[in-house]
Amino acid sequence: MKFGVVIFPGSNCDHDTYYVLKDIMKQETTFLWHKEHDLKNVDCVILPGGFSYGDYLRSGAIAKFSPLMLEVVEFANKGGLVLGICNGFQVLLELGLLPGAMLRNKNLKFLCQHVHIKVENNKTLFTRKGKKGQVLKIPIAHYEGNYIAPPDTIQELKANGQIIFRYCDAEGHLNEEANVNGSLESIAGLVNTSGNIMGMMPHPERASEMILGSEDGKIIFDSIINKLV
Amino acid sequence: MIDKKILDEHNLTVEEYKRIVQLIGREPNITELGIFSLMWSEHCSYKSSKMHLKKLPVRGKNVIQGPGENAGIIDIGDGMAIVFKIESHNHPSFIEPYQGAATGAGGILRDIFTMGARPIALLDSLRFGPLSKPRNKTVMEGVISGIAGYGNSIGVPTVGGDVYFNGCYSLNPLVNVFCLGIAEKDKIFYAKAEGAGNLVLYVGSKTGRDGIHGATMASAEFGEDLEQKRPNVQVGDPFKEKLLLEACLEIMARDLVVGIQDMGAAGLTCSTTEMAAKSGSGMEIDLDLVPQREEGMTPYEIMLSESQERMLIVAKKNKVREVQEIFSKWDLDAVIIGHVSDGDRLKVKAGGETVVDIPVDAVVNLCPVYERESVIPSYMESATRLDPLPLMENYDQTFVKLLSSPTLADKEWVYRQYDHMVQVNTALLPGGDASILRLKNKKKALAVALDGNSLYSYLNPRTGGKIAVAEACRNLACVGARPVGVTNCLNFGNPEKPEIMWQFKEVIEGIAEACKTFDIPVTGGNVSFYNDTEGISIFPTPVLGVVGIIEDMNKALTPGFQEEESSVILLGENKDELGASEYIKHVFNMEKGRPPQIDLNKERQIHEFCLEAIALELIESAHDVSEGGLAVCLAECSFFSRQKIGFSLNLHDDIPPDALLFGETQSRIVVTAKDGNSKKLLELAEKRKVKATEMGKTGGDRMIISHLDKKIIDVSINEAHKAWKESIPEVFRMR
Amino acid sequence: MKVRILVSYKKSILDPQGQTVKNALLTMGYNFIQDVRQGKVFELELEGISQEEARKVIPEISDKALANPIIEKFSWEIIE
Amino acid sequence: MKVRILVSYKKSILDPQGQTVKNALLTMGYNFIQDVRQGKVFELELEGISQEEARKVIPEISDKALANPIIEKFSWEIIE
Ligand SMILES: Nc1ncnc2c1ncn2[C@@H]1O[C@H](COP(=O)(O)OP(=O)(O)O)[C@@H](O)[C@H]1O
Ligand SMILES: [Mg+2]
Repeated sequence: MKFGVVIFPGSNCDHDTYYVLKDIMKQETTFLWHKEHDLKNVDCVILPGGFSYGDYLRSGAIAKFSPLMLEVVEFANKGGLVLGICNGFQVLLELGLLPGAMLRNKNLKFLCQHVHIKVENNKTLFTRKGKKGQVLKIPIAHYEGNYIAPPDTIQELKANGQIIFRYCDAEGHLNEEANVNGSLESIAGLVNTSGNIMGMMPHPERASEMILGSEDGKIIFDSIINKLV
Repeated sequence: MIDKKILDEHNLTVEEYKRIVQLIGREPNITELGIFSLMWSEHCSYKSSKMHLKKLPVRGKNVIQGPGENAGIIDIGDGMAIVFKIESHNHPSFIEPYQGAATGAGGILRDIFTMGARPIALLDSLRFGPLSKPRNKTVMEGVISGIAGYGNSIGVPTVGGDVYFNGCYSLNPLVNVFCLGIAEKDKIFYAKAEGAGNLVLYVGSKTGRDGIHGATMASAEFGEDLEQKRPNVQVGDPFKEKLLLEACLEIMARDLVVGIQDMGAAGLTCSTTEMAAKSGSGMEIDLDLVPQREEGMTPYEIMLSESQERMLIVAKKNKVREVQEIFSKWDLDAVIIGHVSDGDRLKVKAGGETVVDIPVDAVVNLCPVYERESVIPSYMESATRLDPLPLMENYDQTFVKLLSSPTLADKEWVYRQYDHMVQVNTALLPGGDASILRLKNKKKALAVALDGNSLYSYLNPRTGGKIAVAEACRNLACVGARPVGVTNCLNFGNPEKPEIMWQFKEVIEGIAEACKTFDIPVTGGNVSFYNDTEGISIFPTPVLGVVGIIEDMNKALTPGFQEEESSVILLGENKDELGASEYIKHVFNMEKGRPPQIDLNKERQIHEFCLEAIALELIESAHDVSEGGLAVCLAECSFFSRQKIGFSLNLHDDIPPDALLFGETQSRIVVTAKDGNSKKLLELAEKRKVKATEMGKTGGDRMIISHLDKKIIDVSINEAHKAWKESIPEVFRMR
Repeated sequence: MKVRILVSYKKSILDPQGQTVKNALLTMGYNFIQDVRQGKVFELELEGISQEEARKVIPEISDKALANPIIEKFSWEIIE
Repeated sequence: MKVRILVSYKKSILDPQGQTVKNALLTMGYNFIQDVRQGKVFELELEGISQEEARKVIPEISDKALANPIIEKFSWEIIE
């Protein structure tokens, strides 16, 4: 399975994601430069975390105009696998590949901490290695992760099972305190209707080795990899 | 022409001016005067501190670069080197907390990647006035979001630091930022400008009228006329710096660079003159070629501007194209502004005319050095006297109250705003004694700690200096790391006041003695004088940053209790020392007494013992006793344990209970050991002549301390934890 | 030509930043403050483009880049 | 009464956000863009205060709370 990790100016989890895919998950992995028009035949495109273009306008707002995004959109529309992590999720929202938008965290501060998220739907290419209702411990690190979408969109998301992860407490209960950034419906991760594009705020690449406190993030990478096995 | 008024504006004395005239053989023009004023400012020339800094030990077998470059470098084996340094950004952070702190982080990051190292960690040492004053809250909130704003964006984790609160920082907060980078040992770059004919490239942001006279501002006291002296504080651009970082590391990896220097305080002036002086070369630049953000800038302004996110690069002529291509890939311009020349002069042209022509050596190296007068401060005698304090029946309430003192309380509110995990190396998250950074695919790991208690230094500067080093090293020992190098940031008042100079001398001598005893080289640092506002000086505040190596990452320890029924053992000795403690400060509102004494050899023995016990896997947790004393140390061991394990201890020391619980006697570490190991540990301690006392056992959900069989503390963990955890967030809670 | 574009959250979206400013001002004693909304302002300097063209292109730029239509609205004017 | 306050960096201060937006717009082909400055806008709803009082208090609020006069400037108007 070949992964491509996109580098935007200001991406800063690009190396982390590359390292985990290559050294921990032992997958063929390559960087994709935002100015090029070449996806290098990858099977899965990852839009990594960071501050593309400083997030100066809005998170992800400028990255969506990168030349490479034309190819990414085409790839995605043809059913290619795309995973957006944190800033990558924000780019997917800006691109309209996933519905909704992000507001500042409810306490108006950047938040970096381990959180728990619950697998709401394990029948996707990104979560098939997890169990429904399973609680994963994965860190978040963002300023704008407070998910919002119009009520009818939320209805659709629910009806289609597009909500993949929700913030919860260690026991898997949803509550206001566990929903650290204030997201609607405690949403931490989404897929599109065809199930080939996922965005998530937590960083699975930061939870792929026990030395960093959790390996739960590997479930996501394992799910993706298993697709072609 | 140049008169006394102009000299005053440039913070130069008449004698210094005479020396300039003598050195260049004529009267300088205003641009040249500006250049001298910057480079001869306290901030750049270290004219008041140089004589004393010489006392610090700088040699060691693994030192690749000691003081004198942008950062210090230590060889850590396997072809790798660590590059680290700490810097202050105190004045700007008071004027504009967010941008002041942000550009502070930006500056120290540049110092590290300028040398060819990828920054892997930031730590910040912060000092604020009490949070009861709204202004102090605003400053703290701004400073923390500023560091977060810069560090998070550029993708370097802020993995630790410290925060203290004291009235002396109300008008003069301290913001010291430490950065650690990793480089290949044989790919290190210096601020050199060798080889006549090589080209000088300017990269990064355009030059504006930013912070003109920032360095001279950092060299003068703030007074009522603050308003006028207020310079343009710079606005940081972490995005631009991220591009600079990647582009610089890329050209360095490809070996296209002769020398490189960031433009921090003193901008083009500093980078051109220093690079030339270090290589015994000259340099010629043309200011018309310098990218400018504003119109009509004079040569004076361009040379003195402190615009951020800029670098000066010297490249071989035939490599310039390649350098420019790489910068352009990262959307940056690299503009040729001049060349290296034979001789020893900096020649600057503007509008076709020569506007500066001066010998670089005079600018960089020939600033007068002062041995300023020093005298023992008059406060010392009365401040170090402490009358006996009333004893209490039990200390439950006092203990909980002390845990909520902002200086001791949980700092998660702070570090949660910092991305402390990016780069996936942070093996021990902030909150513990030292931060641990694993090295990918290596058994070895790095540990870093910052320390500096200014109340100790106020009441006994020499001891304060020693303790700052000792405590940082003790923190490293607790996680299993051996110190390999030290950097330090010395924050003091106005050195022209003899009492301040005395504090400074004493602190340095204390630091020097400790570093010698522990056998660790000082590889660099920073001095920040003139931390006074309206005539009031801050407490002398040395901040020590120590980096250590953990040989086997799998053996690294954390402070939290690991399981129930383990023996809780104290390494070291309890003494009757309550002076300068957080207890008397927070509970009795006094900043008095003698700070704890320290025997450096004993201290070292304790560190060695702790390291040995860790290597032999005899202990399962370790936490050092510092501010708040033994009781607070133990509480933290419970708070840091995953299951919030309590303890029940009985102490037999023949000292009053308040000193026993809250005294800050040095050279103590609390460790835990499983049943089978505790005996072995005690035996080993006896062999090593280290005092070790089994105090009791972990377990339960209460924290119980008895003294001579009488309970003096019995508190539920939940209650104590809440006080500790909620104290700072409570202050900032949104209404 | 100089154009000013104001971008702010739609009415239906809670504006916590504005709320925080409001609370701060109330704490400072400005108790006549009923509400605060915070937004962004962009000032664009244009050259080589007519007013008419600007009238077409500014809404386009705003809609495509400066504002996120899911949560934000914008207004604009030519100021010079 | 409704008041609008615009806060932006002084002209001499670097505006990284504006610069980045400008570059993005240029890359998108809007090459008539000479400069972009980005700032903040606050809309305050006031009650129980006269226009005259507002004229005194709004600059005060702006100076003290909404802008840092060292790097920022502000302007304001009554819009309703
Ligand atoms: N307290 C100190 N201890 C040891 N070295 C110091 C200290 N303060 C400054 N130095 C050294 O003096 C040199 C000049 O420092 P500085 O002017 O701050 O460098 P820069 O401006 O490049 O950051 C540096 O090499 C620094 O490490
Ligand atoms: Mg430097």
